[in-house]
Formats: sequence, structure tokens, C-alpha cells
Amino acid sequence: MPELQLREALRAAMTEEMERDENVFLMGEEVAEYDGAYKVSQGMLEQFGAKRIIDTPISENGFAGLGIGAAMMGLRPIIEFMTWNFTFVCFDQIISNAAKVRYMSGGQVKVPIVFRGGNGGAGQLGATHSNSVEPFYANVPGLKVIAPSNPDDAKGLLKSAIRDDDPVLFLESEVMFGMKGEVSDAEDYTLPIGKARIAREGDDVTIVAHSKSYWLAMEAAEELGKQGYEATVIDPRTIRPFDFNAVVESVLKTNRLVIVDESSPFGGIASEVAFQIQSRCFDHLDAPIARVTTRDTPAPYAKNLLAAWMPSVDEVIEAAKQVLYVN
Amino acid sequence: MPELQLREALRAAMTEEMERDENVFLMGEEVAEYDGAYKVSQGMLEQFGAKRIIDTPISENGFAGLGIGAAMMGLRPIIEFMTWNFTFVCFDQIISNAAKVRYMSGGQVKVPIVFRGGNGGAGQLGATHSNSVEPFYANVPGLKVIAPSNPDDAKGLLKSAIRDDDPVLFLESEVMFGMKGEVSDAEDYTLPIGKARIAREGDDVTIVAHSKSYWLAMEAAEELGKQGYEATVIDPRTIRPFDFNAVVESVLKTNRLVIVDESSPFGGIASEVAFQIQSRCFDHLDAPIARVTTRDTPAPYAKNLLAAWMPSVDEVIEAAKQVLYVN
Amino acid sequence: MAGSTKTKAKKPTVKKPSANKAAEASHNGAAHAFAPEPGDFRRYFDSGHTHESLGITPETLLDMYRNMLLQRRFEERAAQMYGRQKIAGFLHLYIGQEAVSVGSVWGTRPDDPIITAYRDHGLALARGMSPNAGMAELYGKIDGCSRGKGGSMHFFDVDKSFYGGHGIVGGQIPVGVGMAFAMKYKETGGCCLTYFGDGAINQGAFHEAANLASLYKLPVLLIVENNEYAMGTAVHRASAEPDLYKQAYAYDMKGAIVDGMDLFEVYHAMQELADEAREGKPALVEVRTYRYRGHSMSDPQKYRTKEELEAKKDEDPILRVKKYLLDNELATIEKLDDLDESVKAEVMAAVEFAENSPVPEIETMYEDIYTQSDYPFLV
Amino acid sequence: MAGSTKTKAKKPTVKKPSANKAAEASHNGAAHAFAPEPGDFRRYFDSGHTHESLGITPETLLDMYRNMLLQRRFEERAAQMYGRQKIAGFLHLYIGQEAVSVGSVWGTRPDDPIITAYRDHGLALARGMSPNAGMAELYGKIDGCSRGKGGSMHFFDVDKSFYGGHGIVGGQIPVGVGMAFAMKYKETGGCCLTYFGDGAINQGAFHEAANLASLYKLPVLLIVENNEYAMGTAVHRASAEPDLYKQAYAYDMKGAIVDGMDLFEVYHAMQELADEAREGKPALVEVRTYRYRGHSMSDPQKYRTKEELEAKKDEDPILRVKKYLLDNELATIEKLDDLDESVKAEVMAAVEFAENSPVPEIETMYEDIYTQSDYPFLV
Ligand SMILES: Cc1ncc(C[n+]2csc(CCOP(=O)(O)OP(=O)(O)O)c2C)c(N)n1
Ligand SMILES: Cc1ncc(C[n+]2csc(CCOP(=O)(O)OP(=O)(O)O)c2C)c(N)n1
Ligand SMILES: [Mg+2]
Ligand SMILES: [Mg+2]
Repeated sequence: MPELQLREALRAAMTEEMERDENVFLMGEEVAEYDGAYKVSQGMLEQFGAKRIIDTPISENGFAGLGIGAAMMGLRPIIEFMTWNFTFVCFDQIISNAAKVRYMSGGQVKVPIVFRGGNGGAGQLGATHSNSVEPFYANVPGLKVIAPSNPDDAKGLLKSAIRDDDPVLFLESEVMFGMKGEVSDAEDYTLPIGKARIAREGDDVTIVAHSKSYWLAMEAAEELGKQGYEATVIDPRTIRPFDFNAVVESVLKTNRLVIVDESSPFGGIASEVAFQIQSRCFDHLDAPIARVTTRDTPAPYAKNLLAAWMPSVDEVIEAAKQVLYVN
Repeated sequence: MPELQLREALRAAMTEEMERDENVFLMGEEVAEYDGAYKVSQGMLEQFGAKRIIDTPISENGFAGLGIGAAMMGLRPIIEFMTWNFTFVCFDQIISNAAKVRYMSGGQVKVPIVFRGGNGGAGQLGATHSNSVEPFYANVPGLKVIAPSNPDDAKGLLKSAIRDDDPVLFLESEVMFGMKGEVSDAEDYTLPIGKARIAREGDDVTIVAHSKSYWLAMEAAEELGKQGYEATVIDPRTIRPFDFNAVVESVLKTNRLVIVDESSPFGGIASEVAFQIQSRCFDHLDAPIARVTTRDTPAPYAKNLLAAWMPSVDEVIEAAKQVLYVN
Repeated sequence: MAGSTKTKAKKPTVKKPSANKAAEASHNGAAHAFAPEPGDFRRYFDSGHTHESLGITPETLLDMYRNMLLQRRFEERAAQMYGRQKIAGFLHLYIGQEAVSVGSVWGTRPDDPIITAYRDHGLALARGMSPNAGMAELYGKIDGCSRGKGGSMHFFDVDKSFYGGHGIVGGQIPVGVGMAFAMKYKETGGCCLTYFGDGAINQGAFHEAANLASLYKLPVLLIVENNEYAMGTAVHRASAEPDLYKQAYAYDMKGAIVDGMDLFEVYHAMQELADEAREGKPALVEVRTYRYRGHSMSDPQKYRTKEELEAKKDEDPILRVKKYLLDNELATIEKLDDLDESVKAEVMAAVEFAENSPVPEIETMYEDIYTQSDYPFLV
Repeated sequence: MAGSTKTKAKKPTVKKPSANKAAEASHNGAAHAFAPEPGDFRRYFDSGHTHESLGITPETLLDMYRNMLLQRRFEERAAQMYGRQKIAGFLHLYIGQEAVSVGSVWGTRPDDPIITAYRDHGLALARGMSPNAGMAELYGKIDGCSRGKGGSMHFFDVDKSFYGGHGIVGGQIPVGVGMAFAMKYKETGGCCLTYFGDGAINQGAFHEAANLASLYKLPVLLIVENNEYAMGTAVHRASAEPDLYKQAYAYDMKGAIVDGMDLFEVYHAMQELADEAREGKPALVEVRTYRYRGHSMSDPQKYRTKEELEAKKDEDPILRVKKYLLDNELATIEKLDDLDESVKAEVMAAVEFAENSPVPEIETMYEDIYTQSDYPFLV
């Protein structure tokens, strides 16, 4: 298997699906002539031409809606947002149209669209540019939300998302675009939407973490291992629908749960996982469920403040020890 | 104390604060000449004139932003949204500007603004018009979110919100505008933001419910009482900051918790309350925390579907019995 | 797409506005006044069309008339049933605007897709939705056009290329532009008719969508049904420039203004403009019409006088066609009365149909959300 | 507010466009062409101003020149420090646009509030922000103008009526209109200068804000700094109508186009237009300028040729003023060299200041969010 950067894996997924189905097109700011603000679509204009790789004005509400209309008519748009932070200006199109139009039409239309782009903190970009949008979109029936942690999952899941007949929000990570990993080049490599991946097995504690946070969890698990505590690490990969069963199964073994989630804490992914697990594993929990999230403040610019604001490996270790009642 | 409709209580709060402070003004669609889409502002144009009661075009993003700018310059705008469903078109102004501009300026500006309007289901209005927006806004540091359940609280809290120097989102309920209740006419009647109200005391189970759901909880509690189970009912009144302490105190007595929340379930208010309580009352919970929410689907139009979609008194009773391990 | 090629011809034109104007310059602003090229505007008023000049046969004209009447009677009955609480939620009547729906549907192709806002019964019926399916939807029944899930604001009939029925003001405009995008992409030759109200033009969604439509040269008509009010707000109280068609200038797009109370004007304008749109020349079409009823069922209508309303009723688009049919001896009064009766009977049958249609099974709540059949909903 | 009174004079003008045009009507669209009243447009190019004709003293002109230079040197140094990783996040340089900031700040009043996008160093320094506070902000230090919380995109100096520094494209436009609303409400006589880019005009926020500004007759200038590109997208690839000032027509507002490379033109335009805005006549002001550097620090700039860039450098707004000063013997070359040295020293002192300023204490993370001092943050 070739080793690819995350951006290359995403590009491979889009390219393969565009070669396979001429109804797939890519649209967004700077995706064509500029080769992508983060070079995800590099070379795609050259390969597919201006009919299918389309630059837009800075009109997210306009082109998100355009994508929805095109999808309703049978095309399969991939709409790239430069980052998910900018989707607050097109929130209505995603919430009121992409998520609901199928329902309101009694099933007469479908909306096979993929919205994708960078999500979450990405260095010292300040408060408006560091949002993790999972809590907003995971709440909304009608949407599917995916947030992969590595190039291989990204490829398999993006291909599935493009083939999926429902609207899929695909959350990437700006700081991970350059991350490398082995990626399948099997012709029809797709991964199931809604299935978690057990990345590491251990009997002492379960750690659930997606996207960038997954790597914190893995590093924390290694360190915990050195200290004699073995963690299971679950990467849910899909946020909506969430594979709660995988977490339940693990917690039945470990009896302890930590969730790492870069979102703002109130009502984030961690809260929902906690609700579900306390509900389904009540008699099996040996400690309160703990979470590690960004702080309950806007994102600061200063380097030291930002470091304290973001979830860290140390905090994950600390949370694990807390639920293990050690310190 | 006079008996007022909810809309009259809201009007009284606005009127008193406008009489008290000439920097307060009211702006929104149909608030002036039409006397308010739901007649909340009836007569206010006549009393205060067109300088201070201002009709807008259907430009939520424009006038929400206008309000923020006016607040930054020292005015105290009340921005009425016809309903909160329509704030998805101005989500960015609320998230990126109202919530964050103070932080990004290092505290140089403040944003003393109130955004208010009807929230949640309001009869058979279909999927786009039946959203409960708590999960979206409660997640966001920088905002305060209030959702009163009765005219008296509405008046006291709205007056506090108008006087508050931080941005406050005030969630009313369309179907409750006509609801009557005794309302204080004390001159400076304000209620503290962030303080829950213990509406009913009982030792068997705690039920937390805000806004419209509060009334389901009360009705369920009455019925449970008849069946021999005494419920404490807590109306949090403010969603952000949430008075978790009040819930903790109660759960330490009852050891059982049900949350009623008209939001979509994934990551809603109920999830966050559940996270906090399992965290703080782990050893005191005798049953998993249960929740009653709207179904995990868009809102249907048909009467029978809608009734099944909304939380109901029966479901609250059932959830309470579930955590009580009866029947 | 045109917007993304390096060769796009259009470049800013005023980089250095002609010669040195130093001599004329002064501290008086007027001295700086200048006139850029004027916009491309059209008007469709008082053209003196006849059915013959437009190539409409008498039979077709009678069909058109009958459809206008069907919309009127359907909504009158719906309002009555709303009063009897058979129908709930919002109910926005199209009464007064029937020349717009019928004129544009007959003036364009049956598969030109249509998308509009919540005031959608008229266009749906014009496009051939069965009154049964429409009335059953209002009743929230399983045989409704949207299986009882949408209600009045969300009529859909995709077989007839009718794409709703949307509740968020202005939200359907980018979607309509996207439908047009798909037609250009697939080279279907269609033109998407995208309707919205005078109030909706003040949404940012309009601005972004209009620019995209023109930039990408999409086959779309952006049709603003200016019925003089958005709820209680008259156009000139909401739009700094109440001549809405002028906004086309901002997008280097054609702007048209059409007499929306005149069936022939609408027919002609839409035919002509849609055909140009098919060639990649979209337009902003302001149709001046009038809403005879309140915004929705609960509107006290204090924002207009009885006199204004009465005066407008003289322009009733249905009466105008009726008069034309009689004046030109294309139908007798008896024939038109019969036709009215048959329409009323059809509407009564629709009410009957709706009454008898079953309510949706509760499980249908979980249908029509995802195409995935085993989606694991939270419980 | 004007927008909410029943007496507002402006009513739609084309309800029935003049007489019966039946005779002229045909199936040829051209026959429907008509010309509504033209818009109110102004241009500020090649006016041949002198400092004297504008009433600018030589001392003031030197101050203006010095400030342009300060902006240039400040940013050159910031770019260098970014390379050394002293500064992080996004850094958008204003280099090339200095005539816009200085011309408009000197042409208006010191307390006319300013709000702009993330490319904000130039306007902040023009308005008198201390380079120390600016540089410390870039360093993320506690003495930064926003206490290290904002960074490059969020310079604020409210004492100088400088209101940021905003990161979401177009998001500041409604806010600027709101600031103008407050000034009208309080009758301060101020005018809010609201800046945004050529890319930002395609956001719905612009459309809504522009209409509100005109409808409510607010004292605001909507100033679009057209520097020819939004990241890698040239204006004509993003705006169907690349003459952006024309959009004023959609809002019955004045539209102006200004030579943004010429300090005097900008000064004059802003002075004149701001004074009209104070009287309730806002304007859309397109300033044609150019960005010499990449969009941000990581931009490979393949979207333009070296030749284009070189040609533009001949218009360098700073060199033009320098030449004017020398040609008109308002300063000697030695004096200007000294001035450059003093500016460089000031910037070096700012770097020094920033280096020495402490990083913020971790607890400051919880400050400046709520005014409420005991807000119970989640932990
Ligand atoms: C974004 C948004 N804001 C407000 C509303 C509430 N609303 C529904 S219809 C309406 C008036 C729309 O007027 P117009 O566009 O002229 O259409 P008409 O009703 O005249 O057909 C308003 C304000 C909404 N549905 N969506
Ligand atoms: C809503 C939104 N979309 C996208 C972006 C990303 N972005 C930042 S700057 C920029 C280009 C803006 O260009 P322009 O308005 O011309 O200003 P300039 O950079 O030329 O000063 C883009 C696309 C953003 N910040 N906000
Ligand atoms: Mg209207
Ligand atoms: Mg630009």
C-alpha cells in the first residue's frame, strides 16, 4: 500500500469517484486554479477540466445551496469549504435544506451531496477560525457526519460518502493534511459509514476519540501502558450515526470511559456519548465518565493560551487516571 | 400581582427598560407597525415612536449584525427574531461576532444585546419551523441563553437580560405567548440569570425541564404524586450558564434524574445535564439518568405524527417510572 | 464553468475613467458625476397581446382559465376547511396571483423545474399536481403530495418537476440556481423557474445566488413575485430601491418588469426570457402582482386600506381573462359557468379524498429522512 | 427610523410604465427594452489635486507620508519575524494599499469609527495605534492591543475608534452599519468607515447591510478595497459585474469609484463622501488598489504574472507621494531618508517591546469573555 498524505488520500478518493461517475463534481473557493487552499484538489482542474472542478466566489450560502439543488436533480456534488468555520454563514442551507428537504417532500427527492473541509483548531488562528462544528451538526436529524483520523480511513470513508445518497458532512483537519499513512489502493476501497474502529485493545479503560484527538488518545494510551494501565482506544470515525455499540461492548469489559473531543464542552460529542453509556452500561461503570475537551472559552491567539485551551496528552492521561482512581 | 399573558409580561419588561434607559431600542420584522407578528410589541411603536421601535426588512443577518455594532457603540438593542428558526441565516453573526468580539478585542468592547423570539415546536409548522435551538447556542462560550417557562420569570429575566452587559439569547415559546400567570409589578423586578427555580419538591425523583417542557414535567409530577411517587421539578430557567448545583443538590436527595428537553436528542441540553450529574453524583445515582426529547427526526406536519414526535406527559411519567424501577 | 476559466472576457471597465478630468474637478461632488453603461432592462406591460398574437389556441386559453379558477376554488375551500380545523399550521393563500403561475407554466416547458416559497399551492396546481394530493397534504394524510410530512408550505411533485414549497424566506433561491446548474451540466435544455417574494429579495441568499447564476451563465429565471407586501411590510418600507428589477444591474444580468395581473404579459415574458436563459442568459424578473388575502390565516391586515384592496380587485387576473374570453366570443357565459361548476366539483372531490385518506402510520415518522434503510436513530 | 414610517416618500416607480406600448410590442425582446432613471455615480480619478487645493499643509502631508511608511516598515518587519516564527497564525499584509488607509483616515474625523477585515494593520496604524501594541499582539503578548487574544486578524484600539480586525469575510459589514446606526441614534455627527474586500462583496451580509444602510439613511461609507484579488481569485472571476461600485444602484445609494493608489484622490473622496454620509446619504465606495504581497504568508501567487506585479509597482502609493514631496520641494531627499530611518527605528523599538512583553498568564484565558466577573465556566 502506498504511503499518502491525508490531503493526497482525500484527493485520491475524489479523483477515483469522479473517474467512476461523471455526475460527481467538486466546487468551492480556490479549488480549481489555485489548486486548493490546502492543496487537497491539486491537479484536479487539469485532469477534469473547468466543468467539473469549479471555483466559486466567497458565497458559501450561495454555493452550498447550489450544491443542494444540483444534488436534488441527480448530480453528486462535493462542496469544499475552505474550513468549517465558514459554514456559519450557510448554516441555514445545511440545516433547513440539505437535512430536511427529503423529509418535507415525503421522500420524493434525495440529496446525495458531500460537504467537506478543515475542522477544529489549526494553530494560532484565533476565535473565529478554531471552531469544532461537531456539536452543531451532529444534533441534526437528516445529516451524516464523518470525521476520520488518518489517511486510509479518510479515503475509504470519503469514497463511501460520495456514493452515499444522503447528505454527508465530512470533517477534515487542517493540521493533519500533511500527515502520512498507508492507504489502500484497492479499486473499490470503501469503508462503512457508522462503524467505529478499535485501534488498540486494553482491559483497564476505554478512551473514545475522533479526528485529531485520536492521536492524543493513542499517545496517552502508550504512556499509560508504560505505567501499567492498558487502554482500549476507539475511533468512532463517524459522528452521526455514532457507533455506540462499539463503546458499550468495550465499557462492559473496562468499566471505565474517557472521551476526548476537541469541541466546546457544553453538549458536545462527549456529552452524548456519556449519556448513552451511562444509560446502557450503568451497572458496569466503576467510575464517572470523564471527558477532555477544549476549554469553555473562545479560542485565544497567544501560543501559550492556545496550548492550555486545547486538549492535551497530559489531560487525557490525567482523565484516565481519574477514572482508574489512581494518581 | 396582575395576571398577564406571557407576551404581556415580555412587553412589560421591554417597556419598563425602555422607559428607564433611552439606549434600549427594539428592532425586528413587523415589531412596529404590525404590532409584532405575535403581538409581543403591541402598542410599543405608539409609546416610543419609530426611532426606538424599528421595523426591518427580512434580513436577519443584516439586522442581527446591526444590533451587534450598535451594542459595541453603547446602545442596548433588543433584536426580535420572528422565531429562532430564522436565526440559521444569521448564525455567523451570533457565533462569530456577538459571542467572540469581546474576547478577540481583549475586552475592549462589550456587546450588551438581547436576541429574543419564539423557539421550539409551535403546532403543525413542519420541519423548518419547529427547531429547538438550545443545542446550537448553549455550546458557544461568550453567549448567555435563557428560556423561561412562565410570565413572571419571563419578565424578571428579560429585564435582567436587557440590563446585562453580555449578549443574551432569550428563547420564548410561540405556543405559550397567550399563557397567563401572575407577574410582579415591583419597580425593579429582576431575576438572577443562571439560577434555577425549584418548582416542586419530592424525594423520589428529580425532573429537570425548561420552557414548554416544564409544564409536561409538572403535569407528570402531579400524576406521579397520585400514584405515590413524589418528584422534585427543577426549572433551570437559564440554559447557559446552567445551574447544575441545583440539580446536584436535588439528586443527592432523590438519587434519580429525568430530563425533559424539546431539542433533538444528540448533544442536547439533556446530554449535558446527564454528563454533569453522572460526573458529580456518580455514587448517588440509583438508576441511569433518563431523558425525554423530541424524536431523532425532522418535525413532521401531520397532527398524529407531530404528537408522537413531541415529548409528552406520558413519556415523562414513563421515564420517571423507569428510573424508579417501577412497573 | 464560465466563472472558472482564465479567458472570461469581462474585465472591470473603469480602471482609469478616460482622460484627465483635472480641469473639471472641484470640491463639489457633482463634478465627479459620471454615467457608466446602462443596464439591460425590459418591460412587459400594456403590450396589447391577443391569444392569437401569442399563438395560444382558444382551447389552451380555456385550459389556462380553468387552472386559474382551480387554484382559486381550491384555496377558497382550503381556507374554509382551515376554519373548520381540518387543516392546521400555516396556510398562505395565492389568491390574486394566479396569472403568474398559469402564465409562467404555460409559457415554459412542462419539464422546466419549478421551485418556490411556502405560498406554493398555485404553482403546484398550475404544474399539474392533483388537487387530491394537494388537499390530502393540507389534511396531513398519507396520500398527500408529501405524505403528510410537509403540509401547506411543502407541496412537492417531482414527477411534474415541481420541487417545493420552502419555508425559510429566500432559502430556495440558491437551490433553484443549483437546479439550473444541474441542467446546464447535463445539457438538458431546461430552464429553472425560481420564485420568491418581494420580502425575500432582502435575504443575502438572493444576492449570492443571483451573482452565481450570472457568473456561471445558468439557465434560470429569478422570479420575484412582488405582491406589494411581505407580511405587513410594504415593499418601499423594506427595500431602499423599491424597483426590484433594478437589482439585476448589480450582476450584469437582464432585469425585467412584468404586469403580473395580465396573463398574456406573464406568458409572453416567461416564454421569451426562459428561452434566453436556456442560452445562458439568466434574468431577474420582477412580476408586479397582488395578494388579495392576508399573509396567512391570522393576519388582521391593518397595513392596507379597504379601498386599496377594492381597487386592486378590479384588476382580478381571473376576471380579466373571463372578460377576454367573453368579449372575444371564445366562450359563452354558460360554458364558463359550467366550467366553474366542474372546478368546484373537482375541489369538493379533493376534500372528500382528503377526508377519506388515512393518517400516516406512526412508523412513517422515521421514513423519508435517510435513503439508508437501517439508519440507527437514537431512541 | 426612516424605514419604519408610513410617510416614506419613495414608492415603486414603474407600476405602469407610461402609455400603451401595444404598437411597439413584438416577440422580439429588444422591443421591450427600457431605461429607468440612471444611478448616482461619482468618480475620483485623475483630478489633478494638489495638497494646496485640498487644504493639506506640508507638515500634514509629511505626517501622512510618514504613516504610510510606518505601515510599510511595520509589515516588512512583521513578515521577517513571521519567518523567524516569532509570529504565528495568519498574517495578511496591507502593503500596496497604504494610500487607502492614510487617505481615508486623514480625510475624515479622528473619532469616525473604523471597522475592517483581517487585513487590518494598515488602518490600525493609520488611526494611531501604537506600533508597540500592534507588534506585541502579533507576538501574542499581554501588552498586545488585544491582550494577545486576537493576533494579526483582530487588532482593536477602541480609544482610537478602531473596532477591528474581523476574520469572517463580510461579517463586519452589518456590524459597521450598526455602528453607524448608533451614531445616528445618538446624533454624534460621526460617520462609520466600514471596509471590506472585493471578495467580501459576494457575501450575503453585504447585500443585507447595504440595503439597511440606505433604507435607514445611516452615516456610513461602505468601502470596498478592490485589490483585484480575493486570495487567488481575480475580481472578474468572482463577480459577474466586476465594476463593484455599480452595486450601489440596487440600493438607491450613491456609488463611487476612487483611485486607491493616489493619496489625494482617496483623501478627497472620503472627505466629501463622509460628509454627505453624515447627512444620511451613505455610499458604496469602490477603491481600486493593489496588494503587492501574497494573500497571506503561504501564498505561492501563481494567479498573477511577475510582469503584472512589476507594472503595478510603478504605481506604488508611497513612491508617488515621495515623488510629489520632492518635485514640489516640500522635503529634501535627506529629510525623507531621515524620516525613513526614524520609522525603521520606531518599528525596531516595537519589535523590542514585543519581545520583552510577557506572555499572558494562563488565567487570562477566562477573562474578556463575559463582563460578569463570576461566570461559572464549565470545567
Ligand atoms: C428567514 C426567514 N425570516 C422570516 C420568516 C417569516 N416569514 C415568513 S413569510 C414572511 C414574509 C415574506 O414575504 P414575501 O417574500 O414578500 O412573500 P409573500 O408572503 O408576499 O408571498 C416572513 C417574514 C421566514 N420564514 N424566514
Ligand atoms: C465566510 C468566509 N469564507 C472564507 C474565508 C477564507 N478567506 C479569508 S480571506 C479570503 C479572501 C478575501 O478576499 P477579499 O475580500 O478580496 O479581501 P483581501 O484579502 O483581498 O483583502 C478568504 C476566501 C473566510 N475568512 N470567511
Ligand atoms: Mg410579498
Ligand atoms: Mg481582495
